[in-house]
Amino acid sequence: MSMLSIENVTAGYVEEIDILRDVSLEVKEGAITGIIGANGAGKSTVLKTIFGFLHPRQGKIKFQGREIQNNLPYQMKEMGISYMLQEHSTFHDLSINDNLLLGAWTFRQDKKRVNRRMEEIYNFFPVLSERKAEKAGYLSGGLLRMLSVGKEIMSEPTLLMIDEPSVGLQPNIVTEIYDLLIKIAQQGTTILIVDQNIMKALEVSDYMYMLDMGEVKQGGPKEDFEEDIREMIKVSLMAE
Amino acid sequence: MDDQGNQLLEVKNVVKMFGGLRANDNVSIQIEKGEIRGLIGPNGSGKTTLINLITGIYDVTEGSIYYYGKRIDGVKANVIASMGIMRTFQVARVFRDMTVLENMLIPAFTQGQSGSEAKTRAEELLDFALLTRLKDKQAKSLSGGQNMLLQIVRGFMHKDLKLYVMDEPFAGVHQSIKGIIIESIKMMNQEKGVTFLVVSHEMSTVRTLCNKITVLCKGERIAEGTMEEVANVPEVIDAYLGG
Amino acid sequence: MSMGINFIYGIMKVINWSMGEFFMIGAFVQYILLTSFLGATYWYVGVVISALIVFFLGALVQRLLIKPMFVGIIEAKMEYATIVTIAMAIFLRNLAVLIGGPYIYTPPDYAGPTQILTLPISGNRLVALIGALFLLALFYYFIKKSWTGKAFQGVAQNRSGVQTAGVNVLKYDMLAFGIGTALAGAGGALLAPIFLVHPMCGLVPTVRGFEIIVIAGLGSIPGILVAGLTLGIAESLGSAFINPSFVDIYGFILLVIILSIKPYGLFGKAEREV
Amino acid sequence: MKIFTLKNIGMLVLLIVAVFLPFVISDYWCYVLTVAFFYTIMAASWNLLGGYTGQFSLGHHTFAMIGAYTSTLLMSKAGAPFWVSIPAGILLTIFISCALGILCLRVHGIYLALITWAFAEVVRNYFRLHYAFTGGDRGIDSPLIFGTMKPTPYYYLFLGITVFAIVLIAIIMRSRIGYYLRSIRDDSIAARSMGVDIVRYKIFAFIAASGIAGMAGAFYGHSIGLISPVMGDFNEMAMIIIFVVIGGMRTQAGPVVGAISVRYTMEILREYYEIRIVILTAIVILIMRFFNGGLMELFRRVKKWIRRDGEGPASAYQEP
Repeated sequence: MSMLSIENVTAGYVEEIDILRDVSLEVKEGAITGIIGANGAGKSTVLKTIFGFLHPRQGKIKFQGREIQNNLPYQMKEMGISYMLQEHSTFHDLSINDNLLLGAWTFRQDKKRVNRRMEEIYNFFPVLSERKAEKAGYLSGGLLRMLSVGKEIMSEPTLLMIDEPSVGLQPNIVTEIYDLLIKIAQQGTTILIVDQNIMKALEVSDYMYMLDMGEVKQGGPKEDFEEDIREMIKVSLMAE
Repeated sequence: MDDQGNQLLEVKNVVKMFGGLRANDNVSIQIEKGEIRGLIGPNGSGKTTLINLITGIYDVTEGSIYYYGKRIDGVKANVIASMGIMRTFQVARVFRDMTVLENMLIPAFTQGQSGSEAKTRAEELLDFALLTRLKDKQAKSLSGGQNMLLQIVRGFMHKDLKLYVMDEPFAGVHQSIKGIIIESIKMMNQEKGVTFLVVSHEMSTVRTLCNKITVLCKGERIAEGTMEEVANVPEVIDAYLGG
Repeated sequence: MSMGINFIYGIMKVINWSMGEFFMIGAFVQYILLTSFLGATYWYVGVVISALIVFFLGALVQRLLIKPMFVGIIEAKMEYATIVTIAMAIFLRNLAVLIGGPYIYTPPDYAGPTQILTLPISGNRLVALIGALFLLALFYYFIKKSWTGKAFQGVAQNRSGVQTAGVNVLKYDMLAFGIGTALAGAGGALLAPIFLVHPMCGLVPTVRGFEIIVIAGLGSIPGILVAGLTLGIAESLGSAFINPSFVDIYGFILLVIILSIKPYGLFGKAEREV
Repeated sequence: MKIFTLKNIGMLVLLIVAVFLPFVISDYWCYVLTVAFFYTIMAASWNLLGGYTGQFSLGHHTFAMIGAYTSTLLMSKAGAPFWVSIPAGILLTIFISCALGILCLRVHGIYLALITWAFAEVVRNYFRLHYAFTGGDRGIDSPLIFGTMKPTPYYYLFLGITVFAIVLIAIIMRSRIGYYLRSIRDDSIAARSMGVDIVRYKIFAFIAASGIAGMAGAFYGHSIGLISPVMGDFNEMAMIIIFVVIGGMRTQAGPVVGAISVRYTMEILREYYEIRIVILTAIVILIMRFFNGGLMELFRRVKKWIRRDGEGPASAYQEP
């Protein structure tokens, strides 16, 4: 079952410069899909385009069968898509508690649900519950990343998109974060992950896409990638 | 710093901190006169920061930078420029409300060239870059690739250009423009002996263009050599794998 | 007043130069309400209604003139916003003269002169002080506790982060502008008996307001209280020891001193450039 | 470089017309034009600062006021002659603007506007309140430079200094400094990397523009005979911006066309004081919102349109 499909999307920020060229990819329900590629390949742009920060010039984006390429970010969120930005998506001057609360924005009227979710998130991230009242600005990089994850899964999304979960983190925290992602996936959330950490992405994903210069170079089940990934990197370094 | 020999630029144990983040961690690079040096590395490895340190946009936190054996860290950006170091930016920074020709004249004027001399040179360069047709258009009406090209040839207007630092000169530009950029780099290198430091993601281009490549990862230098050499260093592959 | 300017700046990174005119509108609406409909006893109802009316006006202005900045039609945004709001200020000021004439209207007193302990004090001033404190408290409470307030803080701190939470930022931009101007309007209504009501009555509070936010640093809400107090103290000290006629100058000198030490104000932060 | 271009001839014709104009128009209109010239200088010098350099000063009118008061006070209190008091007024303006410029340089973008604005209001209030020295709200009589109320000599005086100011600004903008100023406005970081000393040229622009304003102010005072704190009213600043925006920001002819045409319209409509300002500001808002080039852009478009229709070039107006 395909939950999200991108069909021949071309997009870019500035006129005449296409960052994505005729990109097509698919996200299967219940699976983890990874997008890898060198920097500048357009990975983050794919996510931005899906979430409506950027509208495609051509092509369609379908989510659960509905065309969404013209929606605005807040409408995406209401449809059940969450997006964890590569840069911080947290609020430095708000407490951890308030940061998470804002994650529940879409169903703020439903007090019971908000409380239930808050509790669940705190159970999920015991570290955060210990420091509830602290301002997010004082957290370390790793905790901040966890807070971002917490804020985005607060809304119980059907699809969670994550941009570079491990960038700039210490190795032991990186492992922790990926374990978390697997846990989230096991609870039934579909995940689309953009990652520079190719090995990690390979470890957790079920399907992979490799992007190069705004085009999909290769895509399919992760087994296709596993064997010759080192060779692929070398080739891409040396390629003409 | 005894025998300088052929050394043009030496970055010595440079550290740059942003708050708690170490953007550059003890980086050392030596560049010789006449080189075309490539600087590669995954996202966030500190390449742009290093450029900003060399060109005086940022101040170093620790370490030092020498140019012709003279210490230049802490020197103001405009003074560094007048010493013969030009640079380009990742996203082309052109003077949007000025015409293409006027854009070209700025570095020539700051270096005290006469108007007519500068104009002749500018026209020559624009001709080379196939931008003559657009010379009286405002820069904001150009496409992204044309602006990148303009930004690059603008730096060549410096009459005493010694070192040209380029940040992602090929990002998002069309194949044909890329060709012109490469050609201009080669020409300036051979004819005027300009030294280049080129940051780029595009391995293939870097490989054909540069004699020597430095790889940065997480703010540290992890390898240096020809593309063939660095591609065979396991750490480099690991860096790109993210390990 | 500063609260309003800073709030709008915090959310949208825009300075609204026509704040003083919204203040003036608030004062005018209050005057009309009190003299023709409500009567002096219900002045507090008047304040609320004035604030509401100014809120809608402000939101409308934002919708028509400021919003296009964010949808990307306009280049040189700061320049645009500055010119448009300045033109707006002059426009409103002269519109007021056109409608009301250059006269000074004196609204009825809100309260008679009273005494605190042995200190005689004008009732109007007392009312204004309490009213302002009340407004501040209300605003603070609203920002800190309500969902909408949290969303505003979110927008101010991380625009894209708040969008991934599902907040419609364009709508909140408009609300913010409305609320910011409404604060000015309420201020105008409250202070009407003190500054009196005339087309230029927004001027003095605006100078104060801008000085306070420059001293505090743009975008800093706690800074405003500190800066407001500092400014007040500097002015009264200056008046007491030097010469009371040049109150404004002491404030400006303070501003100059503070800016030469801390270019972004007491609580402002420098932005990273490249 | 051709000297006899259509543009230069057009300017010469305009100048000749301006020289002979007092013979055909009434004294009243002579006076009106003198005032218009004052605003032309103000608008043109502000355009140098706000338009070309991107330093959005809101205290420009204040420098004119400082120039005017300094010169007048020197004459009336210290008995200085014109040739001392007027240069002294200009010098003081330059001195103050230098200090303010250095302070403002430390801050960024919108702070500059805020500080200059606060500065303007404070100075205005000082002149209003220091009654014994400045005459307070009522203002102060300024000795007339030609000792006569007849407007014609003042007309020529202002025509002269207007031409002087405009030529000076044109020279600055055409010189290297002009290039640097524009490059700083467009992208100060890139300008720095190209070797432009941005600190020096920003302060230069601030001082030059303010000095020109101070000069205009000093002469203005001695031409109309009475100066008052109204000169420092924010309305004045807004009018300057209105002239520039309506005329066309960042064009050399824009402020001139804007100031003269708007002043002219305002005189025609002088019975409807508030309405005309309401309308003017509404126009400014519309221009900013929909049509970012002002009158000069309109001329350019009309010209283009006429050319396309094959009726020859429009001769009435020239591009800057």
